Parts: sequence; structure tokens; C-alpha cells
Amino acid sequence: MDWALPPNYSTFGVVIDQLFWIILVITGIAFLLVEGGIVWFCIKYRGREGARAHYTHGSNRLEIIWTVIPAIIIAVLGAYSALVWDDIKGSSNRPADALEFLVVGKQFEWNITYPGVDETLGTADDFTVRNQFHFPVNEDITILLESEDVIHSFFIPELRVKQDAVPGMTIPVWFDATQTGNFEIACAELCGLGHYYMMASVTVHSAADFDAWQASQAPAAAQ
Amino acid sequence: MAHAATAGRVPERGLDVYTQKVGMWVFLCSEVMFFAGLIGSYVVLRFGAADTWAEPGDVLNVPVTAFNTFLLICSSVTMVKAFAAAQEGDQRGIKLYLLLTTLLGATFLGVQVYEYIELVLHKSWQGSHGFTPAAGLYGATFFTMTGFHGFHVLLGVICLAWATIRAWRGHWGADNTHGIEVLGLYWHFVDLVWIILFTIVYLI
Amino acid sequence: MATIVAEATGQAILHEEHEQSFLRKYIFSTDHKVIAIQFLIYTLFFLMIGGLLAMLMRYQIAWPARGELPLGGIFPESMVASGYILPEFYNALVTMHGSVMVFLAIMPMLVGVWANYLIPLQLGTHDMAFPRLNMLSFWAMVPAGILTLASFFVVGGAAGAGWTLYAPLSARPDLTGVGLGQILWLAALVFIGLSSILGSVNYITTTINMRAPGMTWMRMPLTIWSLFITAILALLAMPVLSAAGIMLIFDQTIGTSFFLPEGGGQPLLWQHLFWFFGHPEVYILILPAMGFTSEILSVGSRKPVFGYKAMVLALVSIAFLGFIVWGHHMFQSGMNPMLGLTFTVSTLFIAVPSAIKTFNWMGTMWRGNLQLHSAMLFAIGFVAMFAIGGLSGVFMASTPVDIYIHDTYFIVAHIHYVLFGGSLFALFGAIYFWYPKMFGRMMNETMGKIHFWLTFVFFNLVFFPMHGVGMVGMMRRIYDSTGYAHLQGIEDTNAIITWAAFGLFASGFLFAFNFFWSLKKGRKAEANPWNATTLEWQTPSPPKHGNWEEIPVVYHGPHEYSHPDVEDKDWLAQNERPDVVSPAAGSH
Amino acid sequence: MRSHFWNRSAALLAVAAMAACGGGDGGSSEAADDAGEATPAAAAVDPSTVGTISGMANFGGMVPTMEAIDMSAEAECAAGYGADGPMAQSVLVSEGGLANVFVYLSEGVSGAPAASGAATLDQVNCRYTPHVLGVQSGQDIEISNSDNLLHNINATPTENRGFNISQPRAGITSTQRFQVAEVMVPVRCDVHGWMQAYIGVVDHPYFAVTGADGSYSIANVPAGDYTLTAWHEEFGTQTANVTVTAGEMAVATFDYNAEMMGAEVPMGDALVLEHGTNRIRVERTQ
Repeated sequence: MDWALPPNYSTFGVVIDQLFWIILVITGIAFLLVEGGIVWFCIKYRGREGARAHYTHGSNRLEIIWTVIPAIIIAVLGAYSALVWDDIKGSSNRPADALEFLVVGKQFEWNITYPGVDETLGTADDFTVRNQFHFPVNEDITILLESEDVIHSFFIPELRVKQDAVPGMTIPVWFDATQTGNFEIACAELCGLGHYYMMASVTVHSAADFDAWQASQAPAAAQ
Repeated sequence: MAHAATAGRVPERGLDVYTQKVGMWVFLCSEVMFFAGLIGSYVVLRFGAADTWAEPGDVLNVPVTAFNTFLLICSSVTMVKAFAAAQEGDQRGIKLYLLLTTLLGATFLGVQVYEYIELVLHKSWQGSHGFTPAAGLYGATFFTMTGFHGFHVLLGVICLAWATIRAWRGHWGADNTHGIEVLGLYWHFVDLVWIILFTIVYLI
Repeated sequence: MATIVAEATGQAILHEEHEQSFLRKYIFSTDHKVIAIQFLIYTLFFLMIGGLLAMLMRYQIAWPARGELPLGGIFPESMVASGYILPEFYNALVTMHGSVMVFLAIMPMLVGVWANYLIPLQLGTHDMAFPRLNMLSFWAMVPAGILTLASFFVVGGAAGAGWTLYAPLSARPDLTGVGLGQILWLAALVFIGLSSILGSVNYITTTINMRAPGMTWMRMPLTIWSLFITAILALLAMPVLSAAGIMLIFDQTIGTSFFLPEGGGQPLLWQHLFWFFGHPEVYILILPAMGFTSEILSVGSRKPVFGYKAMVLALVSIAFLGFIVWGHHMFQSGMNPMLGLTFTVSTLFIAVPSAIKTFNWMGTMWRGNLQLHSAMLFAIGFVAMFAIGGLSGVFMASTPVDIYIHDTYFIVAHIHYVLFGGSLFALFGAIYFWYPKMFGRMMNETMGKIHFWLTFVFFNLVFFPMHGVGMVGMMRRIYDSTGYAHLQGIEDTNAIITWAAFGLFASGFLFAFNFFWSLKKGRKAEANPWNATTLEWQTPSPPKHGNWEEIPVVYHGPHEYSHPDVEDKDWLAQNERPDVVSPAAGSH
Repeated sequence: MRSHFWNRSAALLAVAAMAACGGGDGGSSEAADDAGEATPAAAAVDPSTVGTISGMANFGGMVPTMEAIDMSAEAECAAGYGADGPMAQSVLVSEGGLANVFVYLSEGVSGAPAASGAATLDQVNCRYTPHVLGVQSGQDIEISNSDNLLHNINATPTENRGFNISQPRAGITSTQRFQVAEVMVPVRCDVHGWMQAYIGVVDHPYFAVTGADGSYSIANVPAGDYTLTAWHEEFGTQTANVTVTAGEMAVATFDYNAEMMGAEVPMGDALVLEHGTNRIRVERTQ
């Protein structure tokens, strides 16, 4: 039993994980407080013959305290989350010179279109590979996410990337992997009877390896 | 605490309005949300695909519907008259105005059915013969919104017809106006919704 | 005048009782108490069905490669083939488990049963404002139930697009193989909407206009407050779902394309409409539970509810905020990320009233004289479990973290801590608590306590590990997790969860046995077995048709326990005249 | 793609009626079975009145190269192929013969024995076997999976009721039927985009699919004049008139070449054919 986040291999993942642990600590403390309090009260104030409860309708001071403290904690968390969210998803923070890929989800495959050696989508040397996503490490990657039929969700756990692919929309998603390795794209949104089987391999190459891989694919695609 | 002051005081028993009327208001809130859902979707879809909408009057017969709108507004007036007659115990007035309201409502429905038939059989739109619910978002939203309104009118006309029959049996009077008032609330609501629909579907 | 009329009707109702046929008395009854019991039987049945679907689902998740489904042979080949649950059947299980539990079990049990039963009794009136509409609201649920059950047996099987019915998957039969099943479920939803709206009109009108003399707004029990606010939410949210559902039916049947991009429609529009309904729905599913808990905790602690006004304010603000947070279900949906920011803010705000309520429940227990009977145990269990559900919600509200945990088992854990640990615990508590009033007999305490501990332990064994599975990254609604590299190593956890789920399901039968056994063999209940203050306990158990010979007059707030001026007992009923009990008590 | 409301409604009614009759088997009404048992096809044949049609689908000229299929994501399937790996199957030519041509009598048939026995469609190494299948309307089609991985079988007819079912493991079978004649019903697997099969549904048992060498043979055809239609997924349809004489073999040959590539391929509605000459032509119905 290994209940942990999978290792993180992306730049955004660092701060996402950090936020996760911060929230875990805060909620953990609240959890202990509440659950501990309940157990303690159950033992301490359990009914006894002839005992009489303390008559009170409440305390405005306490009400204010437990309104304001959660509100402050939550406001701080919210503000921090909003900043991070804007960093990750805000359209003004989309990297300008990222390497672009087109990823099209369909029942039950991911088709990835590569920009080819000219590094531009929509040109003659583009080629499409089914269920294999290769890209270089330490480089800004933007995928243009589309769907042919129903809503899918593009999920690479190790890169902390998740975005729904919606038919009729092209949604840009960007990330930057920090290590080479082999991962998987999973579909995270129920998309039909093959939902669980809609996986694709992800290979993060070094820059040189990626060029080599792309060159090896291009002639096949040119036919 | 708060209740200390009220202990033993003259009891509170809700609003000074009879229950059926409160119930109808509450129900109308729900109806507002139903039409808000439809109209909201209409707005979103239309903004999202403005080029698939026809110019006002290109497909829809605005003059006929404008006349129909006028009929519905008239029926609201006669409904008010019917309630006023009931309050005064004017039996002849109750019968006359309830009957008029029913007929106006029924005529409205008749015109709408005629309009639908014309659209489905004789209009062509975007290359396909017949303007139907399957004719793009324009057709889909048009028939859904006007159709549901028409359904509400139909329910209203049925209730009005029943109220009219009761009027002939002498059911209503100065001491029995609640039914007419509550039905009137519903009828005015349906009228109001139509004015909004007519504006956004036919005129804009 | 209204009073006189009401009283006159009350007398009429009382006299009518003897002349009614069996059919009028038990089947097409307009008595709110009978309707409540009809709802109770109905919802318990669907609770079992929903549970059964979950068991099948859990079997598949734990042992995806095994096949050999026990009794698999009784299923048609289109559901289970060679002992394997087929993926399309699995999707139907996922979808219908959620749908049945939300719409046919929990929601009607919270509202249909208890709003019907408690509103007239706790407010001190003879019946609902519109008894015949009330009857209709139950009978509208019957076709909904029949359509739902029938949908499993039509060609293509039951709906399989998730309980959220995301279009286009739900709108295009060619993409799922499910055609009629989906339409039947949507039709059922329209009936459920009708039932819910009719019910809400009744609850709201009755609460506004038919309170007993002296029952001011701030003297209403918190149960009534929560049910009243819930009714408002349902009244305003359900019609939006009905409208959306009808549009979806049109997309399926008559060739419109509201939600289909090929025809210019927008899949995200469905999500906006659904969650505009769906988030208030979440509160519809929890507010009444909060009300029952407040009530039971107060009675069980022999103390007034701590911070009654704050509780009411929290309810009202939840209701208001509930309508502007729907977008937090859609952070990863492709909606403009800037909208995500707005929804984060409103979402975090809605956490505050929930925190207030939790602390006030603890405040109610503080320095109390806790009577730990089954109902009280479930109420305390509610607070403990709801707290976990609320805290795990913070992870989702933080948008960056949501990127990772969205659509994983973390969400599944969260929703079940709120819906099962929350709503269902409170519902069990409510049934143990009001059973004597409903049926005139007590439920067996020993069985009740065993039921609580089994439920509590198994529940946590089932759903706590799901947080872990979610952290590992297991996606929701997947039929077989074993093919994924990042999901290696969670098989044991999934198997443990499944065994615990079987235990949880089985412990439900102990409850069912207790429920039916006590109908005949339970100890006879006196009028007020818990020494409670609210009006329903001041009538016989069970109350007669028409509830009151004479409408009670209310002199006190709802939870006057352990009042220092009242001697020889620790409670003061709402309708006890202050000068009779003790002159000094009149000041409270 | 989305059929008309009234068609759909009629289908719905039919479905509802079937559900009422205890449906849920994923198939259709049982009437065909009973009829089949009452008059087994073999028993009805009187050798003195029937003949045989046989012939070839010839392919001339350059054979188009088939694309390689990237099965790397399904190692289990890819292992079933030789060094060249799996190739697409749309044009299979061997020694001048074109395989997978569906040949059937499209006109002149009056009355036919009911369907008997079951046709089979298997999934082997992420391919349908056979690639083109002929069945009689109402005949059982037994679909099975020989791969121990997920396939879904998504049949999208226009006249019949479609189905979309899945078989997540080896050994799972399902029986389906089409009630109405329809040439052709496309069948695909959405999990493996390259997997495609075609099922020709006709009202009688007088059909065949050309083998690897391009030959076909339709036996037990009652004597008479017929129109024979040949359907191919890349080359569309051709027709030929044949006269069958009792006890003899009629020959009808179809010729194909690479230029015919890209012809419109009729799909869905059963074909409406004119009486043609023996001249071979490509039928373009859409």
C-alpha cells in the first residue's frame, strides 16, 4: 500500500505538490482538532444519572472566532491558489516559443500530430502517430488539445497535467518536463465503454534523442 | 434570547395572504427558473453561433405573431376584468370575461399551430425544405422555447375552460374569488414570458 | 380567518378518518404522514438497489481479471459474459449507482420523507398546504422508479454516461451503444423534477403560511429551517435541470443539437446547466442532514443548539452561495481559466458556513449530558464524517491541486464522505430518532448500536483508503486499473475496499431487519420517548390523522433543554405555557 | 449520421415492444429462428433444379501498396505478424485475384430458404476474421474475441439497428442479428482504429466472399436469370447478369484495376440496381 503522489517530473508539479502538502497539514490539524474534540466530548460529557447539561444558547465571541479564523486561513489559501493557478493556466503566461503538438482524442485513442523538423504545425512534414507521445525534456511544450467525438481528459499523472478535451474546442495546455522517462497518458473523463483502455505512452527524450526519434518517424509518415 | 419578548404575545401565523396565492407565487418562481434555463441557453448558443441565425422576419412570420401577441395581451386584460367582476359578484361579467379569456387563449394556440404547420411544410431554410426542430440551433431553440410556452398556454386554457364551466354553474362570486385570482397570476406570468420570448426570438 | 378555516379543516380531517377505504388511507392518501412513510419505503428500496449496483462495481474494481462473478449467470449476456462484467455494463453500474442514490434514494429520503413528515408536525398544523399536490409528488416518483428499473432491461442497457450525463456522450447513442436506456433515465429525471418542484411548493408554502400561533421564524426547529432552505434550492434548481434534460432528450430523439458541436451546439453548455443545478443539489443533499443532526444533537446532549442564529445564518448563506459556485466542478473542463478564479473565491467562501456549523455542533455537545443512543451516535458520526468530507473539499477548491486530483478517486472519497458519511449517517440517525413517532414503536437499541459501529468502521475502511488511491492517481469510473503503470501496487487496497464495501452493504441488512422487526416486535413508544421539546413529540405516537385536536400555541424556542428555572425535568416543550411550568421560565 | 426523427421513433417503438417481450438479450425477435428450424435450407434443395455460380475477381495492373499498421501499443497483437508487421487489408491481391469481394444475387431471387446456422466473426491479433462477412437477414452472427484485450464491436448500419458492445477478454462471445437486407454494414473497433470489417446482409443464402485467390462460388442457386452484384470496399460495386441452368455452373467474372481506386463505395441501404448488360461497370449510388 503506497498512498503517495507519484513522483513529479514537471516544473508546475513542484508548486502543485507543495500546495497539496500545505493543505494536507492545515486540514490535518483541523481534522485532529475536530475529531479529537468529538471523541473527548463523547467521553467527558457522556450521560450520567442525575447530571444536568450546562444551559447556554451560544457565545457570540466564539461564533466570531470560528468564523473569522477559517475565513482568514481560507482567504490566504485562496489567494495563493489563485496566483499559482494563474501561473499555470493564465493565458498571459502561455510560453511564446514552445514546441507545439496537436493531440486529438477519439474513442479510444490519442492521436498525436508532430510538427516535424520545421517545428511548426500545419506544414507538410507533420506526421501523426497513434498512442505515442514523444517530446524533449526541459523545453516548453504546448499541446493543442482537441476531441473528435466526446469529452476526454488528457492526464499525465507524473507531469501533474490534466485538461479535458472538448469536441468543438481547441484548448492549449503547456508544461515542461524536468526528466526523461516513460509515462502514460490516461483518459480521466468517462468517454464510453473503452474509457479505461484509452491510454497512450509518453516518452520524454533528451533533445538529441527526440530529434533522432522524429527523424526516424518522418520517412514513414512521408509515404 | 429573541423569543423572550414574544412569549405569550398574539401568535404569528404567516403572511396575510391566503395559502393558494402564496403557493402560486412559489410555483411561479420555479417556472421563472425553467424559462431562465431555456432562455439562458438560447443566449449562450446564439452568441456562440450567431452566423447560423436568420435575420428577424426572414423565416418567421412576424406580423402574424405580433397579432398573436396582441391577442395574449388582450386576454390578460380580460382576465383582470374577470377577477374584478368576481370581486363585485357580477355573475354576468365573470362568465363573459372568463369565456373571452379562454377564447383568446385558444385562438393564440390555434395561430401558433398554424404558424408551426407553415414553418414545417412551407418554409425553406439553409437549403433544407421545412423549418423544423432539426434545422440547426435556430430551429431547435425556436421550437423548444415557443413549444414550452405553448404547452403552458395549453395548460392555462384547460384551467380557464374549467373555470368558465364553473362560472356557468355559479361557482364564483364575491365570496369566492381565490381560484380566479390564482389562475390569473398564472395567466399573467404566461403572458409576460411570451412578451420576452417574442422580443428575443422574433424581433432581435 | 385563516386560523378558523384551518382549524375547521382539521376537525373535518379528524372525522373523515374512519370513513376512508384502504385505498384512500394507505395508497392514495393525502395525509402527509402516510405519504412520508410511502416515501420511506420507496427510498429504502432504492437505497438497496443503489447499494447492490455499487457491490457489482466494487467486485469489478477489485478483481478485474478474475471474472467468475458470483451468480453471474443470472445476468443476460449483454451485461455479464463468461463471468466478466462487461465494460458497458460497468458504465451503466457507475451511472445508475450515482443516479439512483442521488435522485431516488438520498434526495427523496431527505426531503420526501422528512419534509413531509416533520414540517406539519413540527410547525403545528394539520397537514400540508396542498395535500393533493403532496400525494401527486409521491406518485410522480413512481413512474420515475419504474422507468429507471426498466432502463436496465432494454436493448443497449441502462444509461452509461455517468450521473452527470456529460454531452455529447449522453447525447449520441452511436458512441455508447446506449439508446433507449439513456432516454428512459432522462424521462425519469423529468418526473423527479416534477415531484421535487411540487413537493417544494408545498413545503415552502406550508412553512411560510401555516405555522402554529407563536411559531415565529426564529422559534422554528433547525430541521424546519434546513428543509425550508432546501425546498427553496430545489424549487429554483430542479427546473433548470428539467429544461436541460428536455433539451438533451431532444438532441437524442428529434435531431436538435443543443449540446453537439457538429450542429453548432456547445458541450460545455450542458455542464454549465447541469452544475447550475448540480451544486445547489449538493446542498439539497446535505442541508436537511445538517438539520436532523442539529436536532438530534441538541436532544441527545440535553442542551439548546449552540448558536441557533448563527446556524440559521449559515444555512441561508450556504443557500445563496450555492447558486454561484457551480463552476468549481469545471476547473479542468476547458472553461476560461479566468472564470476559474472567480469560482475559486466563491467556493472558498462557502466553506466558512460549513466550518461554523461544525464548530456549533461541537459547541452543542460541549458540557452536555450526552445520551449515546443509536440516533445520537449517528448524529455524532455525521459531524465526524462531514468534517472529513468538508476538509477534503479544500483540496478541490484549491484550483492548482484540483488539476491533479480532479476526476480521481480523491473526488470519489470526498463525495462519499459528504453523501454517505454525511447525509446517510444523518438519515439513519433520523430514522432511529423519529421511528417511534412514525410507527409507535421503538427500534431495537442493541441492533441499532451494532449497526452504527459496523457502518462506521466499514464506511471508513471503504472510503478513507480512496483518498490514497486518488493520490496515487486512479481515475474515476475506470473498469480496470491494472493496465496503468502508475496504478501498479494499489490492487490490494482496492481489494480491501471491496471487502469492506461488502461488509457495509451487509450491515445495511441488519438495519433493514431492525426496521421491519421493530414494526411488530419493537417496544411500544410513549408520546415523547426522548424527552424532546419540539411539537411533534407533544402528540401521541403515532399522531392521528390531522395531527392535532387543537392547534398548539408556541411559547418557546425549539431547543429548551436543561433550563435552570425548570425543575424536576430537563426540557421545556415549545407549547408548554410558561406560567404552568414555572413562572421564571416564561422569560425564555 | 443522425437519422431522421420518425425512423428513430419507429425504431424506439420496436425496441420498446421487444423489451416488453422480455428483451435484453441484445438481439432481436426470435421469429426467424423458428422459421429456420421448420424449413432447414439443406432439406429444401432439389439437385435437379439448382445450379452453381462461380467465378473470379481478377485484379490487373499495379497492386496498390498497403499501409503498415502501427500496432506497437498492442505488443500481444503485433507479435502475431511476421517481420513486415501488420498491413492494412483493404486491397488484398494474390496471383491476380482480389480477395474480400462480396458477391451476391441482387435481383431475380424469388423466395429463399430461411437462415440456418450461425456466421462467425472473430477478432484475432487485432483484426477481424473474416474481414468481409456475408450473412442472411435474421441469421445469427457469433462474435468472439481471441485476443485477451479489449475490443469493442461497433456496427453502424443505417437500415438495421446498430450495436456497440465490448469484449474485454479472450473467450467472450456475443450473438447479434440483422433483420433487414443491407449491403454493407460497417463494423469497427474504436479501441483499435485500424480494425474494420464489413457485413453484407441479404435476404437469401445466395452470396459469397472471394477467397485469397479471388475465387468465389455460390451453390444451390435455383435455375433462372439473375443480376449478380460484387461489392468491394475500395472499388465500389459491379454487376453482371447470369443465367443459371439446373445442374450446371454459370460463370461470372469481375475485373478490377488500380485506377478504380477511390470509387464511391455504397454503404448502408441495400442497392437498387438497374438491369445492366454484361459490361462491367462501377455502380455509384451516392
